Amino acid sequence: MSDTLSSTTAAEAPPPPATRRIPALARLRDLALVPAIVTVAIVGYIVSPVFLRTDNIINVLQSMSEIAIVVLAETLVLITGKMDLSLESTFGLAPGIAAWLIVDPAVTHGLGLHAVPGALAIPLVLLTGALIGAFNGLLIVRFGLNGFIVTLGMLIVLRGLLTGISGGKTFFALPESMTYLGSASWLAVPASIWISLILFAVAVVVLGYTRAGRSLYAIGGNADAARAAGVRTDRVVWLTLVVAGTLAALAGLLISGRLASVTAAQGDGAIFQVFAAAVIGGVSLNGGKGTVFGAFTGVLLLFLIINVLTLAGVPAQWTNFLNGAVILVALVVSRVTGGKAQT
Amino acid sequence: MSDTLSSTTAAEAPPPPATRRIPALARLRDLALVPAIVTVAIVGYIVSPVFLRTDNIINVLQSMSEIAIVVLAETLVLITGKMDLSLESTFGLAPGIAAWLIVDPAVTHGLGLHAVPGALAIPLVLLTGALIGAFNGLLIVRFGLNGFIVTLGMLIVLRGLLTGISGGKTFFALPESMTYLGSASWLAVPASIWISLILFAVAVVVLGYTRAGRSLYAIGGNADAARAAGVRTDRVVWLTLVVAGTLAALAGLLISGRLASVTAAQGDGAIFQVFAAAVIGGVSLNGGKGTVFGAFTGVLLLFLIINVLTLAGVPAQWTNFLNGAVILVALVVSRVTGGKAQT
Amino acid sequence: MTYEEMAPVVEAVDIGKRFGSTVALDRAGITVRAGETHALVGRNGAGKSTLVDILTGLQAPDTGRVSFGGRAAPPPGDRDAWRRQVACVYQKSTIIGALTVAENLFLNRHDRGAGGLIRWRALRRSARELLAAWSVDVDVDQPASALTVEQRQFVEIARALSFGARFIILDEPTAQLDGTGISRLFDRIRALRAQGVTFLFISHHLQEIYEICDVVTVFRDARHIVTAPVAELDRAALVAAMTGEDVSLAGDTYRPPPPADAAVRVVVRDLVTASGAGASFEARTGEVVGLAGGGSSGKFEVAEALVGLAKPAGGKVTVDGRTLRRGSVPDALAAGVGLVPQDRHRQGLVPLLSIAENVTMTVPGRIGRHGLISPARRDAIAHGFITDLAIKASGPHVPVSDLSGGNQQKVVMGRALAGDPKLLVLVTPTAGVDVRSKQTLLGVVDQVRGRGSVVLIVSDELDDLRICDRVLVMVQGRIVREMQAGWRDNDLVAAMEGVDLDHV
Amino acid sequence: ACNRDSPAATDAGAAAPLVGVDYPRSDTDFWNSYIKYVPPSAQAVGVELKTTNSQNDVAALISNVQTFVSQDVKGVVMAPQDTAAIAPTLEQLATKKVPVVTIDTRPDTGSVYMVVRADNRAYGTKACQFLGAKLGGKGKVVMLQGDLASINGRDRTEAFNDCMKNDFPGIRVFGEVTDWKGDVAASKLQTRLASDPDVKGVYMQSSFALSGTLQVLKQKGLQVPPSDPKHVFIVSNDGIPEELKNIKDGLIDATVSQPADLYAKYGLHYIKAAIDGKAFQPGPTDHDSTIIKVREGLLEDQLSAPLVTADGATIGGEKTAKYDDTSLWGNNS
Ligand SMILES: Nc1ncnc2c1ncn2[C@@H]1O[C@H](COP(=O)(O)OP(=O)(O)OP(=O)(O)O)[C@@H](O)[C@H]1O
Ligand SMILES: Nc1ncnc2c1ncn2[C@@H]1O[C@H](COP(=O)(O)OP(=O)(O)OP(=O)(O)O)[C@@H](O)[C@H]1O
Ligand SMILES: [Mg+2]
Ligand SMILES: [Mg+2]
Repeated sequence: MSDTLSSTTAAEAPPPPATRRIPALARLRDLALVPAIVTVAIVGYIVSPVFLRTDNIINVLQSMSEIAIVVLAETLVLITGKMDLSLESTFGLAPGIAAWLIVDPAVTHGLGLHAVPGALAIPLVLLTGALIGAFNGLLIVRFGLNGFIVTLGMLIVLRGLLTGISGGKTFFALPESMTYLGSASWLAVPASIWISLILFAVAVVVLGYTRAGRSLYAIGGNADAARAAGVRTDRVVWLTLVVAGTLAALAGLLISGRLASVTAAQGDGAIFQVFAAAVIGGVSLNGGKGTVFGAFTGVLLLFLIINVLTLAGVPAQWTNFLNGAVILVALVVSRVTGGKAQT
Repeated sequence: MSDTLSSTTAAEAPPPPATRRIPALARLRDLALVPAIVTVAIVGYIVSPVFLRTDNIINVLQSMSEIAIVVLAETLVLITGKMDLSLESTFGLAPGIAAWLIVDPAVTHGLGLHAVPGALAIPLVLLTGALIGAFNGLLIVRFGLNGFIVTLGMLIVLRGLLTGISGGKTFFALPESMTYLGSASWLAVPASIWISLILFAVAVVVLGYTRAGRSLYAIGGNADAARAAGVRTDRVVWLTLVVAGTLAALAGLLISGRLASVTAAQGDGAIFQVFAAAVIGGVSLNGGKGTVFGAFTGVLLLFLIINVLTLAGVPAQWTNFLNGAVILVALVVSRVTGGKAQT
Repeated sequence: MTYEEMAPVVEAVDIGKRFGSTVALDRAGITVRAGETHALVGRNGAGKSTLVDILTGLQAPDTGRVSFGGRAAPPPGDRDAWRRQVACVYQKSTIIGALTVAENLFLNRHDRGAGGLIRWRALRRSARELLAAWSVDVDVDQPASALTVEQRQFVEIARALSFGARFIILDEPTAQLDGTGISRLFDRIRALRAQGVTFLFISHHLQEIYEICDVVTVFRDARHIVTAPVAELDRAALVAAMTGEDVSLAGDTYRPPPPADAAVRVVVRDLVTASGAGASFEARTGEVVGLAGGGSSGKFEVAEALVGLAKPAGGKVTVDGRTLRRGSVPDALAAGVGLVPQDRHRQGLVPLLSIAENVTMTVPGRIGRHGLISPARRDAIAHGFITDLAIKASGPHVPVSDLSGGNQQKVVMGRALAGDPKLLVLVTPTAGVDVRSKQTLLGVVDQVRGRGSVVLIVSDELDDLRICDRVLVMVQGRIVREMQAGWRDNDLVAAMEGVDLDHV
Repeated sequence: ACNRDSPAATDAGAAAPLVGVDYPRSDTDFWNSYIKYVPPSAQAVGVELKTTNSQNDVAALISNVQTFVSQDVKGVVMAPQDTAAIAPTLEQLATKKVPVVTIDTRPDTGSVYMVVRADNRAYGTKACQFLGAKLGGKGKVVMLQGDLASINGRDRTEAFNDCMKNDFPGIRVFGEVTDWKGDVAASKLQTRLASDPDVKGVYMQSSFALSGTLQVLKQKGLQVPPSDPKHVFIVSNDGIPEELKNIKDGLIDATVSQPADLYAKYGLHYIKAAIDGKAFQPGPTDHDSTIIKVREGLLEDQLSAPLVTADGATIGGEKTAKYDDTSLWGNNS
């Protein structure tokens, strides 16, 4: 058969000019939700001219800012091909632990330990989030447990822990250090909006333009291949879980600051919305696909819809139905604009 | 060195006698939760001797029977590699629709339409479930939308629909046809226990020993290969979703019968428990892996744990925490007994 | 400098590795010296790929040690250190479909600029240059999932060879390449060898070993059997070392063509694929027809359209007078068509299911009645195939994912045969199959033809095509020539490339 | 403005002030009754209505209030289920000079124009007095609690436990958390009846557990008239029509009627008064209730929430209402 090898003389067909079609499409995919967002904005304006007023827009951005950060965290985890359901509990527990350790039972009818100075609040919140992420990582990466079910268990345990330490009550009289970020305004815009936008911007750069960021995609796309290419997959996944936990804790801190309290139910049920936003924004649950910017448009779309429904004064019993219906329609729209079957 | 070559005359090592080791192992995997169940039973007996009394066992079996049927439905869907979150809403909506059409507003202070005779209740419930499944199938199979997010949207829409038609109120005064199955006893054992056990038995046979059942595994394991082998994958997935919807509707009928009412929140949040049971029971979220029997042990374990915690009179604020902690421990135990990393 | 004096680039000693009850390597070893091109051969499941995984640090051996240039191998976690020692093209694809071709080429070694940020423009340019050097003509910005099997293989090869590594392992790099591709690869290997790069080369094509390798190591049943310069080991001796028996390799398999008055069983009339390729031909009882052609000749598309895997744009296929429904695999199966698809990992196997389930997947009717399955009958059928096709497995219950590459291929073959097909379509049936098993598989083709069925072999592998009664040669979507058995290799190769030697 | 949910908007004219009402949730019988009563009450007092629904989520409530502010409402009526987290919002509304009336709950900090609520602690105490009296001060009772994170539920739990400890120390209480879910309540009750078959009383903190409880008793053969020693005394809470019907049929023994209609009526009454610049003082009102001053800047109108029984007897020194009393909202819906 060696003759096969020697007789290959025919020239290859010349390569077609390297077209730019695909990346353009890929970028378009990021923008898949823009038509839907514009539609909602127009409908919103028709429903009520208030919709496009600056204070309403700021209201929408502020009310989505904390969840948006959780969506960002979940997006990172999803890109590596894992899931973290426990983020919704971290969102409540991390500020809850800090409040528990800090607040003075004399002021709050017996809640809290007053064991730690208020100045440590922020590091405490972030550390709690990071530790939860690290523990998830331990069970998932080291023990090889299934991520969905580990984090589902953790969701219940952490929520139960918050109920346990608070006795189901609400922590209030939080120190200034815990409320500042969630309630301050910088340049007439709430700090939480700035923080969420900055975090998204940083994530866009990290995921698009650093090796570490790209390795998340590689792991999510094909973990074996990533390992073969020299990515320390275990370490990266673990680190991603820690970062996600920390981000969720920060988001929890912001909302606690905004509400000047930590309820035992903080974040309860939020994970549904988080997944909906990420997936509508084009992030794949199978890993390796999706962008931070897309996820952002996903949250934005959901919150705009909620805002329009609120402005429209939809009858109370039908809000949920409409909310869900609009999500489905948004999905179908993004399917049509995106063009590809979703995975 | 050529002697090496000539001396290699020994025929191929005869293939080792076809051992039954692997299937035995596979069966063992099915039994992975049995040690955990036995442990819980022993702990339960120590906590309260009531635990092993017949009426308590029947109590546990009855309270798990409806959710178990939903777990069965979800297991079928998971094996094909899809997900159906909307089952929890079907669980509430299907009997809700029937109640809405049937009950007499004169008796219930304005709720209901009284448009359909009570005798049609059961077909109506099942038909509603089947239609919901078919609609999910339409969006997932025909339109190629992502199953997780479609059914998440449907979860919200269907729950909203139930709130809408009921105005958030509870349907009482259900016809006998709706309450019979959920409240009757056959041979001194509640009918719902019989029904769930029979459904599981049927599913064991169908999934293990029929062409249709095995095709679910083939699709979940590798849809392309299944298609190339002549399996009508789209049709099978669609049918599975319809069957799952119907089963969830039946489960909803049973619980409505047991509680003699349909609340607007029926099934709310149950999907977490359903997933936990299925995955603890060894069903893979990636499709193609897991058995119906395993899923059954998963539900059983969860409900035994809840029962023990109730009997132990755990302080209210710590129940959830313990519940989650025990799930995590069960996971780790089943990982150790199962031996393989979970996926 | 004699052979023994050259420093070993890599030395693996006493390596043992088990997977559950399977012994993949049993005190096996290998020594590769600087500058040589070292062949590693052995039958399917002999443990070659497992050794590759161990030599590249993807798996840790249970026993034994690996050293590079006399120093102990890096710890398992230190991937960068491993990658400095050795580059590799694995047997299993390591392409990430969701990422662009460019990024796949430079995965985890992206070109970085200020602030450690990736310079995509520069990266894309390097990617284009790299692929241009291999004459692979693809848009580097498209996702790698859009590539053909062969293009994907080239991306892997180009990547491994672009590290600047001094030691490169190639695990069956040629299994997915056509003739021109192989020669391009070999030219490159020769050039690198001239620069002193060392290769470990695995292939089931023995002539390739003789063509470019200096030294050959043979593994059999997880053990090291022999290492010798290729010149000292002729083909028969090599095969004997691999199989452990003295077999005479297939002699002349030429048999007379079926009588001209044999009944026509398969008619393909004006079949046009979605991509525009077309074919028309007929085949008679007991006839083996080859469908040959180069990389983009359209032969695979025609095969897929024929069996219903892809919906044809036009034309019709008739088997024993029954016209197949377009684009319907179930209908094709019902009409008695069996298929070995090109991409066996994607379309051939359900890895989590057992051999028995995979083999019987297309024939539910044969293993039970009324939709009920009889496990005993299923296992019996699977047992038959395990024996007939010499599948190396401990029984019908072994999940296909635990089999070696070649054995998985045999399972796919078993699946195609399970329905006693009237028309058997085999796409590159022997890719990745060892010499001995190749004979077994082609022997099976003989049996099938003996029963009067038609066999269509879609391949550019001359060994596969040699057993055909005639070969239809496709070029650019058209059948351009028909060659009766007895063709000369050069003629067929020339025909596949659209060159007619007789008329030049 | 475009509002489809306000019948008041059509005929109240442009002069009517705009009021925002946030509904706390729409998936319980009680709150849905409230939702139903709001528009007619708005029409009655002459305000134009904007409504939102915060689905039991305080973050949504805050966002909804922002929306009200954007729409220039003159007053806000809300029922914050989380009494601590609402403080920053109240502050914000105060700086914008928008008066607030809260329904059902009292904010932990901050000031509002008026709190309209029934005393949830009183619910628990009334239920305890009823069961204590009927059981003769000894035996076992099961309390089907809601969700620990619910303030109203916790008030009922604590009051019930305190009252039992102080007044009926011979009664043992099993508290079961049910997350406000009927099936959870039913199976916990069933478990408790298996371990302690001599349970003689059930206090369910909301009507969510009503029919499940009845089914469990029916299955256990415990659905017998009060005269039978096997009878299990049941006290429910809310006062929905089904409960009144069940009292009539002898299936349950008592319920606390939460005044859904009065919540709506006086919520809007007080917000209109606030917009009109009126001021109230502590003391008895014209509608059979008392306004108390809880702390500086916080007045509370404690509407009466009668215990409803089959016979209207006096329990623990307090009069109860008979199930067919036409003043009960459950008999008028
Ligand atoms: N992950 C695994 N789990 C279980 N068994 C395995 C695994 N990987 C390999 N094996 C087994 O180890 C043996 C050696 O496999 P290996 O892939 O090394 O063979 P090979 O020589 O590369 O064969 P081929 O030529 O077919 O590629 C085979 O019997 C195979 O079934
Ligand atoms: N993973 C990726 N693969 C390919 N392109 C990417 C990736 N991530 C980001 N990019 C694209 O790279 C671009 C930034 O790099 P660069 O400045 O080279 O872009 P460009 O000017 O569009 O490139 P060119 O014009 O050379 O094609 C962005 O437009 C971004 O969309
Ligand atoms: Mg191999
Ligand atoms: Mg191979």
